[in-house]
Amino acid sequence: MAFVQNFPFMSILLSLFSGPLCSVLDGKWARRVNTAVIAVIGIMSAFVLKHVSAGQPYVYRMGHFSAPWGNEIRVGTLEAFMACFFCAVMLLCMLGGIRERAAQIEEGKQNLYYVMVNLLLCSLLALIYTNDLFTAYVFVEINTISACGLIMIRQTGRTFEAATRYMIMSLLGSGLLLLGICHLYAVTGHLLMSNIKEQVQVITATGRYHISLMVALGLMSVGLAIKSALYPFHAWLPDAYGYSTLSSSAILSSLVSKGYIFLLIKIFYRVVGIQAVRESKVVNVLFVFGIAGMIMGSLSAIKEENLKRMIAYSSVAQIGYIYMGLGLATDAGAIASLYHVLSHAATKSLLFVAAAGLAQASGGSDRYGDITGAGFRNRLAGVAFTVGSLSMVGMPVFSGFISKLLFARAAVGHAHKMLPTVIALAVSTILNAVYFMKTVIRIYTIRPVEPGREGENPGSGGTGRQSRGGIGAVSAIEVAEAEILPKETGRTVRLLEEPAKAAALVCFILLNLILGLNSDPIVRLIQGGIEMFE
Amino acid sequence: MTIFTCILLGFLVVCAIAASLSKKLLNTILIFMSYSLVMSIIWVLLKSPDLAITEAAVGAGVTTVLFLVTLKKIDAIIKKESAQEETDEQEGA
Amino acid sequence: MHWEYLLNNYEEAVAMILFGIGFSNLLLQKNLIKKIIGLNIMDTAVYLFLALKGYISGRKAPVVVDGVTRAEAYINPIPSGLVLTGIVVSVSVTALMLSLTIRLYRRYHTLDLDEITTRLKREGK
Amino acid sequence: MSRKVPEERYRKTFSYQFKAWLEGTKDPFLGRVEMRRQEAPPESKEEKERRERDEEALKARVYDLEHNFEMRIFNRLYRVFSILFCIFLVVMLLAAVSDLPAFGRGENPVNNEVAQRYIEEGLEETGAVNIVTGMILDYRAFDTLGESHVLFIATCTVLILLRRDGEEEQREGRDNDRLYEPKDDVILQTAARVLVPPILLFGIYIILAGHLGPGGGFSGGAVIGAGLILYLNAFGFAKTERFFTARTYRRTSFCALACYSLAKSYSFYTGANHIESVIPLGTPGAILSSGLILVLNICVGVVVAGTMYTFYVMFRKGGY
Repeated sequence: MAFVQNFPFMSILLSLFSGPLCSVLDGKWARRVNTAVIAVIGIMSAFVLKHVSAGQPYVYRMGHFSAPWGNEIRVGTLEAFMACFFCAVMLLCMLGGIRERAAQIEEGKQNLYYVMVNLLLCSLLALIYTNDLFTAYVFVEINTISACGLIMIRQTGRTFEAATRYMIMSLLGSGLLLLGICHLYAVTGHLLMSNIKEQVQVITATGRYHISLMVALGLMSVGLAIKSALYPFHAWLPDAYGYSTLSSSAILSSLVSKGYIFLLIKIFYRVVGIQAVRESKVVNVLFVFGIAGMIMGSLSAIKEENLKRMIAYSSVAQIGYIYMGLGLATDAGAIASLYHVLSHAATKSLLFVAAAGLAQASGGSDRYGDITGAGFRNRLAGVAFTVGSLSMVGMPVFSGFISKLLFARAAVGHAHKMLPTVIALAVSTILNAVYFMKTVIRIYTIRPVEPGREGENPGSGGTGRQSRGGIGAVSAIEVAEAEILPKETGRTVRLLEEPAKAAALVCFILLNLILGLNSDPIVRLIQGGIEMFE
Repeated sequence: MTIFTCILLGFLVVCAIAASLSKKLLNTILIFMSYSLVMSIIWVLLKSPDLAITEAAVGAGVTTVLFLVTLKKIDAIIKKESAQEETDEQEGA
Repeated sequence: MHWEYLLNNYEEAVAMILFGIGFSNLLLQKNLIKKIIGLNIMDTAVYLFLALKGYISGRKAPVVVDGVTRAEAYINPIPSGLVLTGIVVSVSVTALMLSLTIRLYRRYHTLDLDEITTRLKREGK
Repeated sequence: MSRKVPEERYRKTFSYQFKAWLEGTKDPFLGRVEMRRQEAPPESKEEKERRERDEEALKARVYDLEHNFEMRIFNRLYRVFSILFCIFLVVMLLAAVSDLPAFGRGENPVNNEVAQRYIEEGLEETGAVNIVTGMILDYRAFDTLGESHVLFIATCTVLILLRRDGEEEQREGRDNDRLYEPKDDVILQTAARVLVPPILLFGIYIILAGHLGPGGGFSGGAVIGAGLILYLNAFGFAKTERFFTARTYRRTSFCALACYSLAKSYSFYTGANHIESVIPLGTPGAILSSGLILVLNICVGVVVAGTMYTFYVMFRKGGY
């Protein structure tokens, strides 16, 4: 066995170990450890990708016992690529939010933030690589709890409320997922994906336990869909993304839900078999809710007044795209969904970081009225936001265009779902254009002089301070805070004021361009990875 | 033994419904504690002593203690005199 | 579909009903503490289901006695192990939810999530 | 022949106190148990008025379903859909259950070669008499590694939420904790003196005998945690903080988890690369047997005991 083949196992264990390590370090060292760990894992994954794309996918057993007896992880090109990509995005998100983290997280709790990030990375890696359903469940729980920690580390009432709603929805989802796994275990007697698939084929051939199998599939898909905020279950999402600290919003929107989606794709291909999935009704449910999410998410985004919340609602729409692709239940649909996972991860985190930059140039407020002309005050953020918007709308050259093209191509020739898909794509593109272009125009408009506005407070930005009185006390303090806040509604942010954020933005833009201009090899890689799933 | 299992299972369902319908939170938590205890007896009947020990220590023990501390924390703060009815409904204890 | 087969599996049916009760509590109760109780009921119902799948009537607990290692002597050990893992997960989640409840109550003096949301909307203005 | 005892000495004897207590003339514990006044901290008049006004206004907004048409419709729809969804879910699950293999049979699909091998070769391959322990700590150790980190991360989130960092906040936490809380309760202290040592011993026994019989790190750790909580309740924070503080917890849990991760990395690495592990399995049934399982059980026990205790302390006071 080549030494490179140990790297996936090492990256999981390294990130797992760095969690407790960060809890005994202080904030500064925890940050260094965290950056180093993400970078090292990214490099290791790149080596694994190189190794696997030259040869065959392989199975790595965790312990002394092989196939049905012990745990296993499985490494193919798609897994290695996803791991590498997630590490890159996570590193950039962490780089982009250094200033916000320092301001919004209490001094003594800085190191706990890095504990959360490390364990989140570990759970994502484990979800990507695992070949065992129960392991997947355990790491789904780690993912949920650490994401909750990321939301509420900025301690304001809104984030607590958002975190509570998030936890309730996620726990409903994990309950359904676990029950689905139990049903599957009851009829197949295995927990390892490859063994379950063999058993499922035997069972389908005999025709027994058909209902249980379908119920298990339904429970697992609905559970994972709830956890990744598919449309009717998205109530927690805008608050959670809109009010948490910058790195958290970027990581949550670009990575957390993607881990669940990747697991769902693995379940479709490696556990139940895409053939059985196609024959079941479950995919139709996902398809319908995906389309509903695309439309409704965009409509809510148009109504939204707050920039970060608007981007969050746009996430609801994008998750809808991904589930629509999965709902097609064809290889082309899955490829389009996976590509959209990549493009959405790159674009949405770019938008969040850029929005923070714009808010920084507008006195810390990200309300619509205050960001007028912010593109002139913080030029790099303005350009980055424009790039992200164009990519989301689906302009050629950028990554969003390719994913929309892939979705349309996947829909063509599909018996019943072609027309709804194409119509939904068209409508949703127009809606996307409405709210993103509205914002882009707004940030490049020179602010008209409004004498009436001078006296108003520029929104309740700044650090949300915790207060312990009754409600009266709360509102009193917030009023006081608004008075203390400087009246400045805009200042020019120089390019190198925050080198880390500028570097992150430039890298994100490059990532977007790479995905947009150089899509063929990536699509081929995804296709190869999906074929390896079989 | 089958009859005993049936009785216990019935008790579980009754406990679950009672816990969700009871007006006072303290009652809910005590009912939930007995639910956990019955569950640990069922696990003995199902020949899983490991689970029985764990459930008795965790479900009936530590979890209930945590629930009770939480109740104390959310009641220790100022009681509302004006809206006593709602308070009674919400807080119990 | 043969509903009469439900009688063979009435234990599992009870577990599923418990799951339904817990699920609806988690979804419908206004009070956060009761939601958490619902969550616990739901989790234990799943564990009950899993443990029932491992039981084989007339066999002993999976602890080797007198060196007998025939598979026919003991029940299936796998579900027990999985449930053990699951219980740990559910106690951690419960503690997390309870501490969230305490923080919310400390700030908003209520356990009703809808009320908190309305209040937040008003504060935001 | 009875000897006459002076009045004062007689009053101090146990029998006199017991008699007095029985007759209800005197409470022997009165004045020895310290208790805070059971009332909420004072609130100035305007504050109270403002709070009440705010709450009334809010209630009117939230619960005024007459005028809040949108909200009423939404609430109703939400309830109806939720109930329908739950009913649908239960019916579907019951259908699935009626389709499942019958309960308690030996030939069901779950009782396949995997379970057979765990039972038949488990003793030889892992050295653990308790097959379940052998399974979760050796065959399927990756799950269990994840599981102990779930506990760890849950503690971290609880710390984020409830730890009070500043001096002022800590004092507030202490004051808040003393409300309604008796100090030096003699009954509780006496009971704790009798109960705590056997509880702790029992917990240690469960951990150490995890591979020989029912039990293991998790249940034993929970029992020890419960014992510590009882001790804390009886004797107060001053006593426990002498041997258990946040620092102790951080260090012990880090050491235990690191030890766990390292041990498992070693066995994963050797297993995957087909290297023979050098750890002897020992004689099944002896206390020092079954390779790493004993060590792992101790690690898990330490983590779980600390975690349970930390949960409790954080809930009560927010720092130690």
